Amino acid sequence: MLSLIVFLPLAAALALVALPRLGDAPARWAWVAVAALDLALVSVVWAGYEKPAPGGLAFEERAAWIPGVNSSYHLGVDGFSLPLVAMTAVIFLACAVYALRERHRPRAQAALFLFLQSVSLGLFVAADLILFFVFFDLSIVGMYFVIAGWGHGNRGHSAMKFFLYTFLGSLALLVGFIGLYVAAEPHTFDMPALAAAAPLAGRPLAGGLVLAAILVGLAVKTPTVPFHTWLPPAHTDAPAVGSAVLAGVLLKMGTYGFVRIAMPMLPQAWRAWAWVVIVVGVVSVIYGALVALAQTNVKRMIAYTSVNHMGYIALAVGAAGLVAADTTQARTVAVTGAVTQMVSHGLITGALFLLVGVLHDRAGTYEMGAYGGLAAPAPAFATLFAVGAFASLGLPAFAGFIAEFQIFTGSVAVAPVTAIALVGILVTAALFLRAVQRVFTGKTRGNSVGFTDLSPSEIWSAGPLLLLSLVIGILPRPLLDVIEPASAAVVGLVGR
Amino acid sequence: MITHISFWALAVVAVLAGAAVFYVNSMARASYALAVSFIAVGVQVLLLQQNYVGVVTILMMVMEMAVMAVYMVMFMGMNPALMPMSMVHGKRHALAAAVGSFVLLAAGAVLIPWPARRDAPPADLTKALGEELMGPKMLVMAVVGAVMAATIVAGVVLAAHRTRYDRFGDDLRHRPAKDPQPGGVGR
Amino acid sequence: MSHLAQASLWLLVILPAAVGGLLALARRADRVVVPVSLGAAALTLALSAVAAFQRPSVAVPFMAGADFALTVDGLAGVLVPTVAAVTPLVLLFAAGERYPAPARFHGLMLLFASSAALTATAATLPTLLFAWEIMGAASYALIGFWWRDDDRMSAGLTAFVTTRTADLGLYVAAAAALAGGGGLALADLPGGSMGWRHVVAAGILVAALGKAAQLPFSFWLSRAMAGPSPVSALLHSAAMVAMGGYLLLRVEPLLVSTGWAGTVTTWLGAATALLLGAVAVAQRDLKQLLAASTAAQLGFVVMAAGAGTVAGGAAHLVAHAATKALLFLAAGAWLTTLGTQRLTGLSGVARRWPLVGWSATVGALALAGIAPLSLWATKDAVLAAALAQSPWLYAVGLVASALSAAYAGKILIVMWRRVPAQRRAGAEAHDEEEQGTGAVSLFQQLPVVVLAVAAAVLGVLALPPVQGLLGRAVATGEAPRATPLELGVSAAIALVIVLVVARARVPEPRWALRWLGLEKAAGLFVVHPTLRLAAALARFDDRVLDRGVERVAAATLRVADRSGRADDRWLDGAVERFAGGTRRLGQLAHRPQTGQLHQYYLQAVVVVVVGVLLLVALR
Amino acid sequence: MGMRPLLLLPEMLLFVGGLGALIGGSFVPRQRQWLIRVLTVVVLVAAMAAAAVQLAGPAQRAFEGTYAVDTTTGVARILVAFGTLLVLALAADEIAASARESETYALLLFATTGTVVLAGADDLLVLAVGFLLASIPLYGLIGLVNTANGAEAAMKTYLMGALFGILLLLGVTILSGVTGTTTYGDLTDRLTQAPAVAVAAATVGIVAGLMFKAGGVPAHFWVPDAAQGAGGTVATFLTTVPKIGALIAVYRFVLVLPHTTSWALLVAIFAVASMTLGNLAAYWQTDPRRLLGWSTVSQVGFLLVPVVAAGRSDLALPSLLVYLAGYMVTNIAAFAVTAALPEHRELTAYGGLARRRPWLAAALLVALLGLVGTPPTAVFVGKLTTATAAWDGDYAWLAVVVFVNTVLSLFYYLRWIVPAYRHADAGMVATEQVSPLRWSARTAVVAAALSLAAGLAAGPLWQLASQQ
Amino acid sequence: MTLQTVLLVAAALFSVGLYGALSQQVVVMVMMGLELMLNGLILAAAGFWWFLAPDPSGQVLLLVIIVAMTVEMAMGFAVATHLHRVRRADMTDMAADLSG
Repeated sequence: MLSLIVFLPLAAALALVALPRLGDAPARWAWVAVAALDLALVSVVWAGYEKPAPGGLAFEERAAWIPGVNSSYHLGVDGFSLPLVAMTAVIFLACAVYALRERHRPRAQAALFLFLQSVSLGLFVAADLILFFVFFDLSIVGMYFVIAGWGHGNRGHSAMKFFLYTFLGSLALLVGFIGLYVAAEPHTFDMPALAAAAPLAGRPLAGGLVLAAILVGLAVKTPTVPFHTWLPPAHTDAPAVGSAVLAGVLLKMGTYGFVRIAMPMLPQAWRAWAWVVIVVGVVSVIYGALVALAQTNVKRMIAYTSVNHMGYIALAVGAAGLVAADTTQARTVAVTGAVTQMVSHGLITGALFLLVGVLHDRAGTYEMGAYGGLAAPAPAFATLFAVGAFASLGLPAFAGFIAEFQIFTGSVAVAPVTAIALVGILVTAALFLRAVQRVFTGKTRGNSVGFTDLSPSEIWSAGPLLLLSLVIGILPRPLLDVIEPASAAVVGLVGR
Repeated sequence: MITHISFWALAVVAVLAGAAVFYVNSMARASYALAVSFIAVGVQVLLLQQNYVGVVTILMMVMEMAVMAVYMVMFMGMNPALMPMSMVHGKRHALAAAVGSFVLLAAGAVLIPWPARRDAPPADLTKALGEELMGPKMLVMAVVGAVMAATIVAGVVLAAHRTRYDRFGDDLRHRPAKDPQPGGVGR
Repeated sequence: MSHLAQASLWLLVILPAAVGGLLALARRADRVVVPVSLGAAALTLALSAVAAFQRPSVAVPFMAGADFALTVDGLAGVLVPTVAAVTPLVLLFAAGERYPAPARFHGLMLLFASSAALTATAATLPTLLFAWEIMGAASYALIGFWWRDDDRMSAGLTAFVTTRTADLGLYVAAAAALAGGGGLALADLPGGSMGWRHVVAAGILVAALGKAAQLPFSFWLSRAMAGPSPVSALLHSAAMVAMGGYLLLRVEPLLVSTGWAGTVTTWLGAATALLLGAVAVAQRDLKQLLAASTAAQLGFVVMAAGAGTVAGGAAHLVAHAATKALLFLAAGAWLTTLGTQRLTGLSGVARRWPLVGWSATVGALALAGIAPLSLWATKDAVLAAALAQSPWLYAVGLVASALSAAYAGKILIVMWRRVPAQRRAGAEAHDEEEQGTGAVSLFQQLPVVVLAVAAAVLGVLALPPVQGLLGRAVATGEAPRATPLELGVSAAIALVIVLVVARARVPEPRWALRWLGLEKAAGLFVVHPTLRLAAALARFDDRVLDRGVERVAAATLRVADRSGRADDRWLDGAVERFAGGTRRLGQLAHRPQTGQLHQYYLQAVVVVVVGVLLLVALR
Repeated sequence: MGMRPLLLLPEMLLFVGGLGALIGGSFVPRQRQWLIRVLTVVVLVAAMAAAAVQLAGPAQRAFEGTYAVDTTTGVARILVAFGTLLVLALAADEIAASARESETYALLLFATTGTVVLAGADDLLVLAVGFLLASIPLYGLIGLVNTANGAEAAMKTYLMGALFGILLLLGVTILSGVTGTTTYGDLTDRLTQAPAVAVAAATVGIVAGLMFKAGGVPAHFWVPDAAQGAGGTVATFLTTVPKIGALIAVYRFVLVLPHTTSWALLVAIFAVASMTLGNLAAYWQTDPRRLLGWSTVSQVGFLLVPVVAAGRSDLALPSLLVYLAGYMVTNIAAFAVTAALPEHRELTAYGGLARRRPWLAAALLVALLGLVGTPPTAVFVGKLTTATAAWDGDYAWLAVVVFVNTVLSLFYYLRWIVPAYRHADAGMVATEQVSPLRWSARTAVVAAALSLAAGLAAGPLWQLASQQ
Repeated sequence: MTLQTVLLVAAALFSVGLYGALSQQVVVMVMMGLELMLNGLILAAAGFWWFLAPDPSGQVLLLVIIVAMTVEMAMGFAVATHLHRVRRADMTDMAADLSG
């Protein structure tokens, strides 16, 4: 089942490539259909999901791949991966709908995104480090071509920077993986086995070095300060759908690695270095928010808020490493919040990037100063953007609140000093409201004059994402019921 | 005693002749000097009780130097006797490297605690060599044969710029061969 | 506890939220909007009545360790109907004004009211924070309702960001509650471990002070006047500012349990009542005056919470809600008709529109603390508790109530001032803020009258026998009651001050006129440094942090440039700047490959010799 | 122990096939030399089949223990023959119907034989003659293009080969002198008592000599020159096939050495120097073949990594073989692209290739990203497992160096990919008419696909490589 | 005549040859240098054989060295001829286009 979910888009992509005579419109609709079908399959999995035994996985699939190094084709979902898989499927469907109006090489674009979808889904269900890495690296390649092929502005440069930087990170990650493999007895790349074995326990130096390699790799992809500088140019020059996928899905690969790999497999080192992660998280939160506040380019601003939002996750998972006697519940809450934040940020920021893409599509610029009073000609756009902005700044009734509330209560309860990160949500509020004010309110002027409001495909791509975020914000239980057991399990593992 | 004296004499000849290769100012003389050096070493090998190899060395080298002389006259168009020659580069570096490597090699030769002799030489060395070649080292000799064949092919391919198609036409039916200087094989 | 009651509690929150959300997003609902919204509000009122009597509690699982729980206890039983009652009145009034996009307006108002009701009934910290922040966001949208004015949008932004700053206290409180192990339910907070309990109390206190516009957060309330008058009426009376005071009343046991929080709260409330009273006295704009008075009056509520008289505080809150809603609606009515809200422009308005005028007079007298109107009694209930705590506190409270008499008197004088006939034309032609309509509609008059009645009689809440009932309903402990002497003294002071104000000119010091310079200070010490820091960090990010990466990438791409691609010209600049180490290394790597064979030989020999030496050395 | 010459059937087939090509070529008209090509293909396929049959059997030794016929040799035979087969496809475009076509095939088969002998050598003397047999045809092959650069490249290759051949023989002489034997089996026993300094000197000599065949530091100088100067077919061959034999020979040789010699460090240093120098030097190249030449130098560095772990990690040998297999097809794919577009001697000429020739561009993409080590190509599996082997063999720093160098290498590969995938712009119209050569283009696509497939099917490959 | 003295002479021959290989410009002269190095090698191999291990396989080694010398020389002549014909050059310095 999982294999079908993962490789269905890839098969469709190959079919699209192999049919050069296919018209543009059929290609676009084929993309939508495949993405919808994949989402339906994910729903089936969700419906049939039953909490696996601790350390186990549901819907497990396993086949030998490179038996010599104990690396297998091993798939499975648990409370961490299932929400992300679902989110990935949703975002890619939204992108497919959004791209219904694409005029520039739609067939190739559809194929590329379907490829990316396969890779992303594969990463989240991978239960083997090498398989994980394969998908991790391929996502970089795919995104490179998205930016270089469909971007604008200084896209070659941005794409190259993205590629080099994240590739460097991926290799650091690989070094860490090899360290884990070598330390494990018997040698293996299998994730559940490694989590169960916790290699390198009792070897603080080696454990610290391996963790450092993994952390650097994940931090680049996440990204956290100071490894984030590839993110703003990549977003600024990427197409709207590319940005949505990049922010919505690809960034999660880094944060997912924290809870999937770093924490359960290196508990001792994680505990020893938890403060470093916390500091990086807090700095990312505040720094990302402040730098975002200073931006005049809407898309760049949203990109920096991603740094901020990912900082919350780093903060929470770092706090989960501060093991003390009676904080188990708080740490579990923090980890649950972190995973919720991954889903929430994917939905909300994905929607925001899709919406912001409209600016470039209509007027060719993201500069706030070029707009003003846009709410008059484009009320639907203004409404959706405002909703997205409030969702992103962590307003209750949206998923972001659920995530951030848990992150903060959990983290501050464990480490009170992390309360300074609360400044982040304040600055985020200010910057989003400022952006709304500059672009949408006031006198209608500049590029706003004659601005066409959202088309149905744009509404029906970003809208459902926000709606889903709203649903999660009001009724979080179905999601949290899935995540919480996994969080408790990982907190237990870290506490070993 | 006599072996000692002759060894040292030959050693001096070999090294001096070797040095002369790069000292004399004509390529022909250089090849003669090289031949002398080889012959001296060949005789030394004979002194070391290896008749077959020593003789082979001497014969091979004499032949080779003859070839070299012919080669230089015929192909390079050089007058072996008269061509003054001082074509060196990076002399100082070369000298330093040579001296350095000599010091290292000599130090190794003198200082290394060489093991004791394992066992006595076979009574009939040449026969033993033959048996070795036809026995355990057969593969070596077989490959040497292949090396020879490959050398001939590669050498011809490189050295001869005219091919059979130049001589006999693309369909190999042209008779007689179109050679710049008539005569030779294929007539 | 019947299912009906539980359903009504859910509906109480969900119905206005759902209707409001739909209306706010609906595109073409302008025709049906008024009946729909009024119907929803009325239904909510009915539901609130059911809930107030049945006292239901409901909960669904929400986040780990904390349910989404609503409960109507005695205190909420008083507050929820107040909110539910003020809302339809304000909406009715708004129906009489002609705004663009009425659907959005009514929708947001309903959302606002719903979040207030949810705040009032919230039983756990996450639920509270949930409602609390939505309330803030709704207020932002409402204050900035006329979005074409940048100034109003900025006002909304200020309100939202300022109150959210204070809201961070609730996040901290929630974290501390989680760490304290006592649970996240509001009722359980006093049971948490001692160290964390202090943090919880401090966090909640900060959050409440922010929403209640107490010092030092008061300035946002001044900016919030940029919104439409009905918004102000709801925001000041029942929905947002009141909720700040309400929260403190609700967690009064927690404040008491810490030992210090009660005292601090009391004094902060007293200071606000005093200073913002002075600010109100100095204002020349009716809405600004009313805004400052709100902060000052909420100061009494906060005092009540700190001093331990939940009943008195609740009574004051309810009475103040009626009074302030009334006055704002009156101000709104005059703003619509005359186009101004400056006091000088309102001379003699009570004479021109007597119904509204008399109603407003009742409100102003109540605000002044004139016996036997509502605020007189309720305020004294608070002051009695203050006296029990400290005579100094009582003294401050008395001065503050004198100030309230002064500013209420200021309004009264203006309203009833006779305007000479020759100046009347000039007075009517103000039209500063907006074009006046010159008439007050029936929709506008009806709510004003109803509220005037309420403002007059709600004092019973603080007087026997109702006082006892209320006290038993809302609080566990007995609070000191105001003695007749105290009641008489305060009534006398109020009367004297009003009369003095009528005769003498009120001083309007600049510090008070400008709201103590609070906003300027916030701008100077918080906002501008933050913005400057942000800009500096952004530059740092682009120029320093990015540079290292840029160097490597640019050096790579330089080669493509070198080989003659004109379209890569953008690289040139980057390359000039970042021709770094990699480039040099790359060139260095070429150096051995000279093309000269003897140099290859030499290098190879050297490497081999070094290799031998290395192996020999490492033997 | 015995002769058992039949165990060397693949080698015999190859050599006799070479002779047959040579002799047969004398009798066919110039336009019909494709017959010889067919003959060569048949020979190669037959050799592969014979090797495959023997691979199924147990490990054995032929010719009195001087030649190992085990899994490693079997895999090497198949790889070498298959690589040559792919190279022949390039020849079908480049040298078809040229005057020296059949001689080229003969020399290719001789060199292939020599490479296989190197891989199977279990005796120092066989190693030495295998070295000669693998080297000498190459000098001729490089000089086959009658260009100035070709002649220069042949001269440099020859002189480097001669010098390092002497170093190899020096090492062999010393080892044989101090032990009195040349077979690996006896050497393993006797070297422990031998004077360590002599063993160290001999080790350096032999490893350096084999580095000439592998094309790594310190004998790498000829590689970029030959890659640039020789024809496409030959460049592909000599940067791919001989490495297989040379690296396996190094692997077999270091296993003989006693632990008193820190040979692992020596090999590690050569590895690091090769990969770093190769990567950095590739940085500024504008000629795609020369760039690839330097890239192969760096790849030799990567390929030496599992040798470092020889004897210390079970992964060492299988990872070396898997990497060799992956490297072979990937490198051939990259060279085949350049062979398909012989006029494109500048990187810039590849601008807009993706639009004009999507399949060729895709092959280039897969090949170059594969050389970087991007999953799921075979080189990725190789790089991963070799680095793992090094770490497992207590050379963790080498694993880190491998990945740092991988990042370094990404730069110049991207420099080639980027223009190929850039949108068409002005100035590319001129090159648009050039149509790629058919056989080379097909080879490129097939080899790239194989590279992908080998990565995905790494499991069976691994199992094959690690069977005892 | 001991092993050490034989090896010393061999080392001298080898080093002289190395000097020639490094310093000569003409291809054929470089080849002579290489020959001289092999000459030293022959002497060393013969010395090793006699003094350390008079085993028949040592004689095979000597034959291999001689073969190597011969075939390398043959190839050298071919390469030199080829270079001379294609480039009109007989010195290594004159063939230094390929660099970097």
